[in-house]
Amino acid sequence: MKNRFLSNILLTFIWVAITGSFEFSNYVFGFILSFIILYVITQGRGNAKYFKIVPKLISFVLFFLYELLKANLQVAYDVVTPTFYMKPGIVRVPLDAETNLEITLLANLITLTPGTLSLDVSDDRKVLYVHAMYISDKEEFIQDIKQGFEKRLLEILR
Amino acid sequence: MTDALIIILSSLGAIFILLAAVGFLRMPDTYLRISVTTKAVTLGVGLILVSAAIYFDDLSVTSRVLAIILFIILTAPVGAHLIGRASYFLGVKMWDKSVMDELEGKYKKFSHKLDSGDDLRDDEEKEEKEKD
Amino acid sequence: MEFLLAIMTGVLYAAGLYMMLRRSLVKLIIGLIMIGNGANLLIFLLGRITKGHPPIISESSDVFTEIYADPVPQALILTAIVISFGLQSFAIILVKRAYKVVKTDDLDEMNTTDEEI
Amino acid sequence: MKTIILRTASNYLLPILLLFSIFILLRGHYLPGGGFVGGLIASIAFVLHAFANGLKDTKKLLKFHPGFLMPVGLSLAFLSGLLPVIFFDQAFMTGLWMQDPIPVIGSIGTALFFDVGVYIVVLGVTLTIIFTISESA
Amino acid sequence: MTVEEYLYYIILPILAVSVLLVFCRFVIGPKIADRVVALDLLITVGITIIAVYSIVYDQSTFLDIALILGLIAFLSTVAFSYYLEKRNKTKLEEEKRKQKP
Amino acid sequence: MLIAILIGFVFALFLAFAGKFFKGKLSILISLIPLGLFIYFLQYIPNIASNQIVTESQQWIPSFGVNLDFRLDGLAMLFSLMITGIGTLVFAYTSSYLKGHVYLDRFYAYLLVFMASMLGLVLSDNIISLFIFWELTSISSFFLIGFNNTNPDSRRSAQTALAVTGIGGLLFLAGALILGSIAGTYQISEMIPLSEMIAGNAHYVLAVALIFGAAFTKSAQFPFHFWLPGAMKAPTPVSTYLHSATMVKAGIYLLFRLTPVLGGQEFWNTTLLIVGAVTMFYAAFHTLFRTDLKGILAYSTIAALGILTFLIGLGTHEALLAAGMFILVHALYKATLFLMTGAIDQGTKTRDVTVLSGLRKVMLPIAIAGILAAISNAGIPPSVGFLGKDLIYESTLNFNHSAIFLTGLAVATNVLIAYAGYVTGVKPFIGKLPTGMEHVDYPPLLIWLPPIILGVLGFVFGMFPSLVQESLIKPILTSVGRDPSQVHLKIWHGFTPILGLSVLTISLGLLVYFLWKPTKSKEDFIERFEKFSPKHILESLAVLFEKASDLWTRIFQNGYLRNYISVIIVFLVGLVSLTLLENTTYRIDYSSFSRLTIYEVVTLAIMIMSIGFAVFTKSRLAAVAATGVMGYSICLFFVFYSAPDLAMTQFTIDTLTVILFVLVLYKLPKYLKLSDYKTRVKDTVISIAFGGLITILALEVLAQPVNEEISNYYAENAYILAHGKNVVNVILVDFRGTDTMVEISVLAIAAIGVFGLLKLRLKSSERKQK
Amino acid sequence: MMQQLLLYPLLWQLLMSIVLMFAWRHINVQRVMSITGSVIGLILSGMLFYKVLVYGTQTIQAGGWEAPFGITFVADTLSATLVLLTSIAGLAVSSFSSASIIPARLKFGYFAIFHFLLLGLIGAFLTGDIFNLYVWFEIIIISSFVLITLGGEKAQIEGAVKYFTLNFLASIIFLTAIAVLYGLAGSLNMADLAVLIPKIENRGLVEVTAILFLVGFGIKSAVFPLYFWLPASYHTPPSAVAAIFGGLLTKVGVYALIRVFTLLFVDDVFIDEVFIVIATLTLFSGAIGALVQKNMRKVFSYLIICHIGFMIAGLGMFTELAIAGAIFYLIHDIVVKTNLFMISGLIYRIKGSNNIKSLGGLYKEYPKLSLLMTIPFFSLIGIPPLSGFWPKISLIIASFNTQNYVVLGAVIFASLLTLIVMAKLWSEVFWKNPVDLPKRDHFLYFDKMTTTRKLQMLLPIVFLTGVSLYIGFGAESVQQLSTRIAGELMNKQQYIDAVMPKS
Ligand code: NA
Ligand code: NA
Repeated sequence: MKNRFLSNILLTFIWVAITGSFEFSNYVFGFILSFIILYVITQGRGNAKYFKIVPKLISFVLFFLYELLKANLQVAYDVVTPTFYMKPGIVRVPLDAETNLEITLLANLITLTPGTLSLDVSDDRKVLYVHAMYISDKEEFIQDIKQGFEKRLLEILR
Repeated sequence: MTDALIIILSSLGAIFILLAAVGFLRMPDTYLRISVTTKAVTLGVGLILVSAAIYFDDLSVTSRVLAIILFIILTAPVGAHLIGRASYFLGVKMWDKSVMDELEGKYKKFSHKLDSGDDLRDDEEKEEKEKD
Repeated sequence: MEFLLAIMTGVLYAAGLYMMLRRSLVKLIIGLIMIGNGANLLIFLLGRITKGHPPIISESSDVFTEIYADPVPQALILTAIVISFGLQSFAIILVKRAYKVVKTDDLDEMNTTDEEI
Repeated sequence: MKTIILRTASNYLLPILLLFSIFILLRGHYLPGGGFVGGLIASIAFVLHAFANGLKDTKKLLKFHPGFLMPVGLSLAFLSGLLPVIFFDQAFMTGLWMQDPIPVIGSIGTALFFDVGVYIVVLGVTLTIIFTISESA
Repeated sequence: MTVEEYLYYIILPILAVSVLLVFCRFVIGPKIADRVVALDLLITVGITIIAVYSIVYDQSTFLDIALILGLIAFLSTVAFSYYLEKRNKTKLEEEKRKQKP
Repeated sequence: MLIAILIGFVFALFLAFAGKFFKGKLSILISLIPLGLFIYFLQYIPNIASNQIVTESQQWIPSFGVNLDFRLDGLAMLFSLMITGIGTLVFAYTSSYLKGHVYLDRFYAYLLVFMASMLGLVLSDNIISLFIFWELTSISSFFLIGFNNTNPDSRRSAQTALAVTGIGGLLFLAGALILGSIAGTYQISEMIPLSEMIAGNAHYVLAVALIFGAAFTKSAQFPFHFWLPGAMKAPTPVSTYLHSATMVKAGIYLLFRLTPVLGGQEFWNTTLLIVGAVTMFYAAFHTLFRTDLKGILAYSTIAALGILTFLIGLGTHEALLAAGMFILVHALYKATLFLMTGAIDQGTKTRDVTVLSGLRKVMLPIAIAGILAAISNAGIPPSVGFLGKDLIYESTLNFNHSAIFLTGLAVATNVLIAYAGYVTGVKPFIGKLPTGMEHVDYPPLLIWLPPIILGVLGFVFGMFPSLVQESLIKPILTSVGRDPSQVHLKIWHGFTPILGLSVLTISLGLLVYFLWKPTKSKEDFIERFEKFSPKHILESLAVLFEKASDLWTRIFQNGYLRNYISVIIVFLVGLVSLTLLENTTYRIDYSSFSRLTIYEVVTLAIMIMSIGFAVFTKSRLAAVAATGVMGYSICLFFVFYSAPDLAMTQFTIDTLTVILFVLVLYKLPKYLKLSDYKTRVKDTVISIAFGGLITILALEVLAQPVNEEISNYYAENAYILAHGKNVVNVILVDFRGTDTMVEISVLAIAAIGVFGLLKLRLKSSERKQK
Repeated sequence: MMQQLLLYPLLWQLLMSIVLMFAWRHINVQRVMSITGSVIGLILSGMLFYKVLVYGTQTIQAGGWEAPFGITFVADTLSATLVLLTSIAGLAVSSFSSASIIPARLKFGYFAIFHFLLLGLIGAFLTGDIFNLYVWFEIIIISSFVLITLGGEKAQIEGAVKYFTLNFLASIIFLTAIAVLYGLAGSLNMADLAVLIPKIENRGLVEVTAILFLVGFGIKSAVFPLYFWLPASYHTPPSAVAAIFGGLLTKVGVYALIRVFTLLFVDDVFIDEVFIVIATLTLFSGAIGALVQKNMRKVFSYLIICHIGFMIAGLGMFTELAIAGAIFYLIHDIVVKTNLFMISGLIYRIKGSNNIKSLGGLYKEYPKLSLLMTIPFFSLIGIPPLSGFWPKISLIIASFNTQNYVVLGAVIFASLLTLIVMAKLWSEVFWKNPVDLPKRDHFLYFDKMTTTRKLQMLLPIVFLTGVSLYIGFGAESVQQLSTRIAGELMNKQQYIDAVMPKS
């Protein structure tokens, strides 16, 4: 119930955002519209908590932007210079994330960071296979992900 | 002031995109190319779109720009994941200086089920043998 | 620029035709798509082109206050594009069906209806 | 395709794309967009869902065969063209408009219903085509 | 130099060059996957070109196109991946069928 | 008269539905129709004799000037009486001859149709309605010849006859229409006063040649005569009625009828003379080599028709008189001979003249009829045949040029015709009855009475020529615009050269009959020359033509789609370049073009490269991807050139197309064989020509001034009248909303089609149920 | 409401199609609806025809936008006649389909598509807008694609690939022509274009545009050397489909040629010469093609091509008489060709084959039916006074008057070969002894059908035979109609005035 309600609100906001018209009537219209769409598409979906996450969310976004920029520069340097300093490979990263949303978000964030690419998640959801450009030390690489992205993400989502 | 901001942001964006393009061209294997591009471009697109938002300075434009960025952040990694995964199925070789491949042999040949590596039995082969 | 676009249109027609003359059904359809795009581009070009002024009346006025692109060719092309989409999808499915019943996508092997007099 | 990542993403993209498609539909009379593009985007939303979750799930979602949308949309478009003939003895497809525009959507008239009809037809058509192919793939 | 001119004379050319570079990869390939990624990338860069173009001609309308591109560009990637996976399966099945007798 | 003609058609139709009642004994009742008509026409004899022409006019299709104008004059009277009179006898004969035949009703229906058409033909004054009936006689002849339709020979003969008379019919149509155009009327009677004007027209020869084509084919003139012997496959009543007495004379009738309109010109006379002469001699000569009764009669009929043509060609007063008389004479004796043949055939089951003899012992009435006819045929007095022959010689002898030669020819022909008469009418009845024929059934009344009547009539008219002189023969001359006052038919003219010729003919005929015995080996001998005969030559030509047709058809319809496309494009490019080369001044107005920018150039470059890539790649998927790139570049162009709606639609549709391709492609095999180098070069040339043409065309058009009235109207009224600001969308849903309505229907149809194409699996039982 | 009568035949077909789509799987409902609907459609077309005949050319501006800004629908006598004929053929084929099309096909939207096809035809005949004409053409070709592939057998697919490609090519050429025309004149309304085109200075370009139209429509009307798609495909679909194709599809191409070349591009000697050459070669190729075929429906296919030559010849000679001849032939041909393909379908139901070699004995087994069939056969040949004969009078006189002796020869040649071909056909199919064909399992032979189904197959044939008899014996009224049409066509000003009344 709560979940659906929240999605509904979220979609209403998206509607208002993309229409770019902020009258009250537009909120109502968007709400009705989202309600209809949710009705059409509803199938069971996991629950999530929606409070106490705002501060964490902000710091997470900042962290992500920092990582993004850093990694981008690293890759950029490698691209511009004639020789490659890469040590690429596919690493098996065990997961703490459990739900679909957690896993997906984590995987996507890893992919968005330059130098790493989430290739796939094992069918039992225990392992994420990541292709990475710079693997100087495998364990360290795994820990970086687990302590960095995964930990912060799970804090927000759980 | 806004002009300067636009110029800086768009220049940064353009440079990131150019770098991504160069990287895409230069990288030695498919996975690296996927890896390099998804993000550099995401960043570049984001920056340029933001400069557009600043230029028009209009709420509806801004919200649209944010929507675009959101969509790209949402979809780009998924696409990268899909095509990377598909390449692996197809047996696209990794760069010969690659240091490891922990995914090797983990995909089931026909069902494309992916093993976590904890249980090394190959169900599929077993099934095959039982059938014969 | 019109000059180059005219050449471009010609290239689309030529390439489309060349693809239609191949033996593969898939190439044939790609050729159809190309030539269709060529026709659309031709309508667009011959309706005369205008840069950066879409035929959309600004929010603040009831009529156009500055120059605008001719909307008619655009509407025609839109119709043509959508119709071509219908035809194309049908054609693509035809490939599938053809492969199923004729067991090939080689056009040279699809001539029994002409052969048996 | 069996991938959690795509499946999860598509579940979130579906409503967003649908909303967006309606947005594109409704503003078509004033800004770029309209029934065609709207309908195409809506169908793309479902196609994406089908890629990620398999056709069965998507069909379950829809609750009826997409082909049914075609006559529905055609009827809507047809009736909006016929309205002026039946009630006002005006030519087929003559636009009828309500006096005052309403917020968000703008003027309400037969042209709008027509465009909605187009949207529905395009959605029905695209889904029918793609679902049929996938099923017999 | 105005912002518009800067974008027109500096940024657009850079983006154009990037597009060309990406296209080179599209032509070179060598794998289908490379081409698919190149296609995706071309569209994404296309979004930026449209964005810059909308500034240059002061037409925010064009951003709507960018919006649509952003939304559905990755669908072709999905489709191609689907294709590759399916074809691979079909091929393997055929090989299996051939081996059996 | 219209009613008289229609009766035949109406009864034929009636028979089609109620035929089962007339298959048995009642069938004799059908003879009452021609009999009634015969009496009907007889009642006009006084009118005709007193030079009154009976006319009747009925509007039909005035737009074409086609009216049912009927005109009963001497010529028409002669033919009408022949048609109905001989018709009565043939109808009666048939009811016995084909007794118990399952399709007797159909046979009568055809005969009725024929009779009615033939009546219409001779009575029509309008040349188009004459043509209509003319065609109907050909058609009924087709059905009658093919009456024994399970026999392949019958079918082939029917087709040949139809083909030959069909050609003639079409030539006739053309000739008639041209004649009508020249004369300004289709009424033959109205053309007569215009004959000089017509002869002076530049197209006189064309019109006459076409009409000759019609007459020669219908009346079996050399070299189109061959269908007639083939037509003998038809049951004997048909041979009697159509192929000797009436239908074959339609061509003669036409020539006769048109003599006052077209005759008297050198082209007319010479052609007819030559054709007639060749025909009569050729056919008469051929009678020597036939052993089949019907075969001999067929050739002698052709010879007679040749004589008629020849006489009309002479065109003199005497010749026309002779022709008129000979028509009657020939009809009487030839019909008798055919009916006799039928009786013999039915009784003995053979028509082989080498076998038949002594039949007088078993079928005396038939023998009498045969001998009467043979006498008339040979021109022995006091038969009417003598009168006919007399008139022929009179006309040849009195002809100004080469009288001797023409007379000689006539004599030779008549000798051979006389021979044919002896062989068919006398030989089967005299001598010893072969063993096995003793028990031949005595012919029933309806079989022997009709020939006897005809045979006797031949003598009655011969002995009392006044019976026909005023009522029939004189009016014939009148109807072709000649003065009949000089005509005095009588048997005895005194000892004249003509009498000498007659005696010569009769005796030479007898001589030939006694010296020359028709045998199989002689028939075989002449068969050897068959390959030089017109029939064979034309048949070989027909075969050759069919082969050529086959070749031509296969060359064009060769099954290769790419060839079809090439031909179409080459045709288009050829035509367009022809025009462009001739008419256009090349002017490209660069100044009006917009500036080049780098992003446009790059987009263009990418587009061209992706096209090239799509064309040359060996991977199907890469081609699809390249097509996608191409589409996306076009999308960018739409953005650059102010078409956001287009850009959006193009983009979404391209993506969807890629998806569709992908869903279909993975099941397909790899690209197979490539075409060879030569083909590729050829295709490249065609493609470049096509593309180049489009480019030139585009540039030329761009140099033309623009008319913006319509787009201005849309722009001005889009918001004010149609309440929308996106003008493109307003056009789509309002100004040109109908386009869109249709367009979504197109989409819906495509979807239904796809659905059906993939979901509908016919079971094997349904597969062939078209 | 009667003000809108012009569009009613059109709207009615659209309504039918939509309603039939709703009735998707209920094939019996569809059968009844299609036949009843076709009757109503015929009545509406008849009313329109009558109105045009009495009151002259009717126009409607769709959407209320006056010409040349909106889309104009125009019913002059030609259009009204063709709409009427479409409805006549439509009714016949609708009934024929309901008996002869197997349920499997009916379950996949056969009737809906069929009425869409009729919609497209009627729309094409009525529209006064060149782009709108393109759109109607598209609806025609897509529905014909669907009908031709419905069931998707091997032969069908092979035929369809060619049919599809070449018709698509035709559409593209048509579209190209529209592009050039719009670029030159800036208008799409045909009446407006008729005013604008003569003012264009660059006549060369106008001529090129004309050629593009000629080739585009030429492909659709299957003239030499553009007809290849027709013999490759027309014998593959079910007979009912072939009937509507054979009767109407190529004719809509001919109609477009007539419309465009009497309204937009007139007085062009070169084009007229091209028409003459094309017509001659079409008559020739079609006739000799028919001569060598062994399949009844292929024979008819080639005869379609051949007889298109008559109409094109009439157009090429471009005199009132010649055009009247072409129009008369068009009217006759629609009825007769539809009927012939239905007859071939009936024969297929009776015998289970359409191969001439394996047919025979029909005359013996079905004498009355054979008699019935002779009428369309003879009409086709042009045995006077049946329908095919009359137009030849106009054509021959016209070719004589314009001194096109080659055309005259070709007309005679084609008529002769038609005669020979049909005589051969008659002899083989009707006269020859029946060939023992193996009885097919599960094949619904004609004699096994219920009486209702039999009637549904026979009545349309009787109906069309009646119509062709009327055309033959009532040739006066048809000729008057044709002359009136030709007069209207030769005087384009009346069309222009009807669409854009001078104010
Ligand atoms: Na449209
Ligand atoms: Na729009």
